[in-house]
Amino acid sequence: MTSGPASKLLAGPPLPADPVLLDVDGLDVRFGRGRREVHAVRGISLRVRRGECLAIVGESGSGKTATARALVGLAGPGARVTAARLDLDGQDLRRLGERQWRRTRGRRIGFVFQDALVSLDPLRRVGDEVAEPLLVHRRVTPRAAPGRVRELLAEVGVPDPDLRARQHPHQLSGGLRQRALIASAMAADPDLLIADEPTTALDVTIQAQVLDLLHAMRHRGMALLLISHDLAVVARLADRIAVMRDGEIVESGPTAEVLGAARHAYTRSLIAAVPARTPPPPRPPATGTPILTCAALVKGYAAPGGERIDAVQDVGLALRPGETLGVVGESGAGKSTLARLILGLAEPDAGEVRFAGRPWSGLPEPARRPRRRDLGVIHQDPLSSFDPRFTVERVIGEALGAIGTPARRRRPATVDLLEQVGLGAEHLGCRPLRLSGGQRQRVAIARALATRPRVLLCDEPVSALDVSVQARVLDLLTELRDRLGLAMLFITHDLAVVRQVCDRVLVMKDGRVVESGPVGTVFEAPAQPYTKALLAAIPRW
Amino acid sequence: MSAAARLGRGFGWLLLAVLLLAAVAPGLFTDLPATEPDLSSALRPPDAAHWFGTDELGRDVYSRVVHGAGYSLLVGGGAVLLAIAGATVIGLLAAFGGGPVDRAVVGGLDLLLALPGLLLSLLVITVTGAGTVNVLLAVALGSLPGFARVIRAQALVVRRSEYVEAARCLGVRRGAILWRHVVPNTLAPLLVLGTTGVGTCVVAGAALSFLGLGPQAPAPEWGTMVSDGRHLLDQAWWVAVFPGLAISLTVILVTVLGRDLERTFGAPAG
Amino acid sequence: GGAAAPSGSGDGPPRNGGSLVFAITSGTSCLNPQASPNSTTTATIGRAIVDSLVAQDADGKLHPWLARKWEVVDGGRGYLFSLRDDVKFHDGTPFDAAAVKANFDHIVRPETKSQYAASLFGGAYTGTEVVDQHTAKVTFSRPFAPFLQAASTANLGIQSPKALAEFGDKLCAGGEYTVGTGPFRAERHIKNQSVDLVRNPDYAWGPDLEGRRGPAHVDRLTFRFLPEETVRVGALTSGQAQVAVLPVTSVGRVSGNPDYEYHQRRQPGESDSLFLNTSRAPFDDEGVRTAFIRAVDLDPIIKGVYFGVYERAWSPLSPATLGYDPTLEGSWKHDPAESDRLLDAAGWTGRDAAGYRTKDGRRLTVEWPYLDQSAQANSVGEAIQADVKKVGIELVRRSIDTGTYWDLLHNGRYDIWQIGYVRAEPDVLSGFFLSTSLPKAGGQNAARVSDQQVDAWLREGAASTDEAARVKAYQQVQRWAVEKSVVLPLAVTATTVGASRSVRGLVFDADGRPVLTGVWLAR
Amino acid sequence: MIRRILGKLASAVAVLWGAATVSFLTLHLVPGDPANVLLGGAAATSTGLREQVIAEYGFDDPVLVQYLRYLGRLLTGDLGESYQQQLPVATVIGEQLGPTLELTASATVVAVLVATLTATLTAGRRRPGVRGLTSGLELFALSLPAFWLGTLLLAVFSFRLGLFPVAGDIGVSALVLPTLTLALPIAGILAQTMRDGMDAALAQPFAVTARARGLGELAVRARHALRHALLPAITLSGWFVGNLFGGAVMVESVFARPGLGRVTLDAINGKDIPVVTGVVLLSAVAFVVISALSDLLYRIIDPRLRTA
Ligand SMILES: Nc1ncnc2c1ncn2[C@@H]1O[C@H](COP(=O)(O)OP(=O)(O)OP(=O)(O)O)[C@@H](O)[C@H]1O
Ligand SMILES: Nc1ncnc2c1ncn2[C@@H]1O[C@H](COP(=O)(O)OP(=O)(O)OP(=O)(O)O)[C@@H](O)[C@H]1O
Ligand SMILES: [Mg+2]
Ligand SMILES: [Mg+2]
Repeated sequence: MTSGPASKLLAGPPLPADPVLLDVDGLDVRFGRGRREVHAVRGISLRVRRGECLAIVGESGSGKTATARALVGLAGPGARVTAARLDLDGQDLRRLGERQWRRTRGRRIGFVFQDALVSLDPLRRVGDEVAEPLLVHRRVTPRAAPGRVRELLAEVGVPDPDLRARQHPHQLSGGLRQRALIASAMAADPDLLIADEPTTALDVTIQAQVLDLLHAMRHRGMALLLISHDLAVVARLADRIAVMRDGEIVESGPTAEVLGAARHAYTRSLIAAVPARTPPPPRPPATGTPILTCAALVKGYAAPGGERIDAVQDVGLALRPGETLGVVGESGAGKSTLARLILGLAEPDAGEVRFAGRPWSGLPEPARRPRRRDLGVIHQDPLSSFDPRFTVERVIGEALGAIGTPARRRRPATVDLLEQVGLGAEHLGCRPLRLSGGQRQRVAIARALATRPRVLLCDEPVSALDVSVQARVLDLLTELRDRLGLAMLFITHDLAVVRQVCDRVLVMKDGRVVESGPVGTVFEAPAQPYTKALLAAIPRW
Repeated sequence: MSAAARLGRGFGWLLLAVLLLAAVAPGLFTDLPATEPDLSSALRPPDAAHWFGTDELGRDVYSRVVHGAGYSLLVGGGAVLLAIAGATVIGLLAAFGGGPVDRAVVGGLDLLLALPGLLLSLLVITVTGAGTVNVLLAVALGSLPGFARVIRAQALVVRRSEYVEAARCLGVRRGAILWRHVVPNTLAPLLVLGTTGVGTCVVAGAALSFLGLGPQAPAPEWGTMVSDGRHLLDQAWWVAVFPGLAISLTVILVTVLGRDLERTFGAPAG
Repeated sequence: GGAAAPSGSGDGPPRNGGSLVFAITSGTSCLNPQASPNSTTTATIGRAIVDSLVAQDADGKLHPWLARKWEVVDGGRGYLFSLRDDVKFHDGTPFDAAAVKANFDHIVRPETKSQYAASLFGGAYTGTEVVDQHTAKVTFSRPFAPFLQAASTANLGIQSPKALAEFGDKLCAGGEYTVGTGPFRAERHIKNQSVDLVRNPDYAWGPDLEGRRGPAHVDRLTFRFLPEETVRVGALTSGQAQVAVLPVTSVGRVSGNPDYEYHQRRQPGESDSLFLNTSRAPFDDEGVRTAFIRAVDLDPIIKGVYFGVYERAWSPLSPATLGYDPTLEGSWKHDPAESDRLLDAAGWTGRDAAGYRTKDGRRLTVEWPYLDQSAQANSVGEAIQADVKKVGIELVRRSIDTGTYWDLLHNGRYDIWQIGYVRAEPDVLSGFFLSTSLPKAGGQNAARVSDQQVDAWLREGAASTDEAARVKAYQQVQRWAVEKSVVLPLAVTATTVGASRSVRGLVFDADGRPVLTGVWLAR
Repeated sequence: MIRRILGKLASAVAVLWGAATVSFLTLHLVPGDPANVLLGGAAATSTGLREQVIAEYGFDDPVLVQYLRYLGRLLTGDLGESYQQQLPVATVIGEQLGPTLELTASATVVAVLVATLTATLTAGRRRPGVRGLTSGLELFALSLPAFWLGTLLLAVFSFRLGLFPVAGDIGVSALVLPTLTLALPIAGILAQTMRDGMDAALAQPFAVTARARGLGELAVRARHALRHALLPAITLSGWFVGNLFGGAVMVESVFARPGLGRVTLDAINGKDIPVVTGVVLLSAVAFVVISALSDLLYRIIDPRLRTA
């Protein structure tokens, strides 16, 4: 395993001589009591030196956030935290009273929470939020606060800090919000910065910027505890990596060592899940008449201000049997709107969708209904695409019913479908809420296949999933495609995913197609600066 | 939930069951008549024979409170059921009738919401006259617009939900979608809304009775009993206090248990 | 009851000054005595502001007031009043014969929409003649003896003709729009809250009766409307009011308390009674009516519900009225066995599942609609309902609204109607029993009796100027009404007033209503 | 912006027009002859009076004509004349508006204060004692019908202890008990709503973030959570107005206070339809105004709702 050039550039110099700043031993976090007890963190040990960056990685629910919150004494109501040792710079955090904790938080440990988009009080100005630690810890006088806030915002690379400080969080993009949060966490100059999933909510391009920013922070001598479920993300930053699973640290060590020679099987599965490291060999281009064509589609929405947003502008595409077409673009590019137009859930303002050689858009719903069985769809968020009261059996049974399968034949057909996606009859009686994310997505796929469609439209089918689960679902999809000869339209914001499954790709920005072509061509020789930026932002090592 | 809370909850349900039982079969709790005057024993304070004392006509207040449960729960429960039934039809009509129908219904609801519930109820009584059934109708109309709005909003949410879209994409027919997905998912939150609504409606009904618009005498309706008994508060506090407590107890019970239901069944998609 | 000596007199000379708050039941919708219904509130407030031609003392005797003297002329068809010449209205207008004419003409004019005062003319008013500046002659189409008593009421009190003309339709608002010659001048009326009066220092023409001569002693008199009984009593006991109309529930507390003085006066007129509708089944059958009445055990009901404050009534006419027939007292007994016998005899022999009597498959049901009532009136109703149920009569009580009230009353769609009527004049009986006094014609003949003999008695009573003859005529009517079971007299209502010890000189008029001219406040 | 305001105005006018129509319909559904209502017992004392009244009020015209005439009068601001008092409805209502406004305003202030205090002090606290006690009290408060609470307060504080005057609208002390009667049940619900809102806000990442900055608990509540708790409370404004009105009817009746509640009851009991209509219209206006205000307040508190 080789380290990519980016990680060489970014990884800080190891400073073994630095004293230990954070020393944790036997940290245990439990929630609830009795039968409902959740043992979230099980006796883990951590050590962070001054100026060092330690990354904790692990899948969702492995206890990363619980660990981080325990470190600032905010594990939450109902949490019971114990530790054999919990020292910050020689001071025993376990013994702190509420007042001393207050002096520690913000001042000695800065904290950037998961959920950057909602971690700023939406009702207060950004400047006030950033200034809060300054004022609480009396770092500056109230008069001097605005000036300091501006400096801080400028430091984290917020353009036009004066304006931004006066705005409210909702007026800032996700990246700016995350920067403001980091500025706020750093405001009182803490020794340790804990960043819990600082990039999950962000577009790839912005994600790269934030990681760069955190890297720059480290050069000010601040220690960094970085938490993520994405190995590729932390690979660029961390000196050392600790891999968590089910509340325990299964493996830890210097970054290169863990990535290069993972000892634990779980670590290896995480590494394997990182997509696009080895693009599959290109498949022969599909021929034949397109089954789905869109011509010069336009769709606008009335925005609150009274103006119109052109969500989709002049988009054309053609999809042939057996082909997979990727549609990429950052949030708001118009991908979902395009999907809705194709599905006939919205009517285009101009342009036309043709399906199986016949008109599709502009028809009355009853005319489309009998043909819908040929167009399957997998939604971004499988859970909300299931009636919360339906069992798996009813969910799939409804689809079977829609193509006229008689009631008595539905159950065997359902089991059949479940088996195709790697589930079994034991899942029939489950309600979707009780299934894991991967299982839900499989049920969604099974439902889409129930009508034996010729075209499968996938709107962000994996973005809600964990990396490891994501990889399994993608494998399943490509396998099905190859087996059933489906044409797939694959919508995502994740270029790495596209690289793995698509034949051709369409890059969208602000409702327009900016670039399109075979995957290989677009990835190796992007013509547009926007595509280049997207590609550069793909985390890899 | 702690053991104490579980115990309290069990006790609450038990009390409600007792109350319901009293409403349908008051005879199980008392064999004293509720309406038969016995002037020789007027205004007796509470004692072993008359647990809640007697009123100015010598009627046993305990027996009257027990017999009154039926009226209050009939008005409270009946009004809620009626309001929810009406609100469901109206709410679904608005959510599925499309633009003009929706606008008309929403406009109508806005209008009704603009009139305080009591005023609406009073208007109904103005037209229909006093009486148990009319109070029920009045209270139901008073709470209908609120319910209808919730139902319409919920129906809209459900209608726009991804699972309804998913069903459409599968080619499921409109009627089937409405019946299979929309109606059940719209009505689910009503369980909670309904229970807490019973409390409000009991109070509203009692208020109308207090204003002299309730069931006809000598029906032992709690609001009327408080209303009549309050003049005697000096001499015979028990005549008004016990029915007053009965109202409070009922309202507290249904409210608490409604919230309990909310915790148990509310927001299943959460 | 009856007329007692004015309380609190005799301890030193009256002191002038101070203000008095009188907590009274309710503000009626119309405060103009000439237009409002027969109401204690209007009469009490009106009495303080307007004077009448004659004054009736607590014994029912008539005395000069704004009229120095009077003469019955034209065989009872005319009344010649010689008026005082020294009287001025509060607005400065002098009082004269033209004012009398203006008032009486105003009252009977349809636009005035008079709900009570106009009826005091018995429908026989033909006009008022200004004989000279200080002599007025009021004429009637028939001999009309009740007029003099009517002329003593505040409802026929004389208001400033200038105000009548000027304020027109505002008169109902009361307050400064009511301009009289009385001991107090109205200052303002805050609807649902209070009426403020101030002393009329020029008042020198009060009737020569104890506590009514004037001028008034207190500077300011405020009537507070407190319909809520407990609140009204609370106002008295907490010192926010010096005088309060007491609910029967509180009489015991106040009368036994040395800090207060309790006054009680039986109200004259028509006792609180139930009239049985003789014009439709089942009460068209005298036997059923009698059975109904005998089934009611009234003594404990009245005593219990009214806490012994109101007496049980035996006659439709109150004992406080001239012509009351005391022989009716104890004339019948509670006798359910007799009721059963009478009902069997009337053919109501079946019984249905609920235990009520039936005839030809129809249940013996009587309807008693009522307008919103006091808690006590309700209790009486419920007790009667329970009593008659014992003999198998279903009594349905139904609370109704004003619109329905008049509809039912006018069209006779009821079996029982409850009325009480305060007026110190036996001719009230004409309103109740004259065949022409049907509700639709503006009368109170709710029993809907039509009997030539009764009509004759009543006409005689109204026409005769001989008191003994009148008494005899009216007693015959009372006896007839009780014997024929057209009425079930319930209670003799009373004015019940509590006053703080410092209030002196409170007297009551013939109607049992408080007169506040002579009231003063001791230190 | 202008379009928004125009839209609001249009819907306000629609609500008022609807309210007017509802009242007019009520007038025509009411059983009994309006002339009887108007004349009381004097309906037939003198022939001609009835006919005169019918002609005067146009009761004999076709319903549509009456409706249009009624709307026409409304447009000129004429609410008609009270049947009972024969005064302009505007006067009747105007005279009584003051005491009701005074009562509802003070009750609003008290309810909001009490609710804010209890919500701020008890939100997020796990200690069962304090929280159980306050939510128990809240429950009790909201379970008390206004007439019953008022009667009890009167009996205890006025009759027994003599701390407050029993009645009237004179002075501040006379306002205490009615205000409490009206405010407490409202405060009960408001406190619960606010506490739920506050609980929700305190569980939000931004609240945890604020704590992680070293903010004390009270500061987190006051600076961050309180505003969030206000939002659901404002949503209750429509309910609030309705409750204030309904409560005022009861309170004014129990405490024998003058005010619109009494006027309404009298008018409804006496079938004084013009006054009822006036009250209906007034409450519709109040609702429209209050919802406009709460809309505004919403925007002030929540910047996300302001157009960029
Ligand atoms: N307040 C709580 N009460 C009960 N269980 C909790 C609570 N908070 C977390 N948990 C449980 O503790 C476990 C660890 O949660 P944690 O949030 O630390 O996971 P994570 O690794 O941060 O996951 P993610 O990547 O999704 O953020 C999970 O099983 C979670 O369900
Ligand atoms: N129903 C709607 N009403 C108004 N605007 C809409 C609507 N749906 C989408 N938009 C707007 O259209 C634009 C494109 O939205 P769309 O959902 O298609 O983006 P996307 O590429 O799917 O983004 P994401 O990756 O976040 O899902 C956005 O600016 C969005 O705000
Ligand atoms: Mg986490
Ligand atoms: Mg999308």
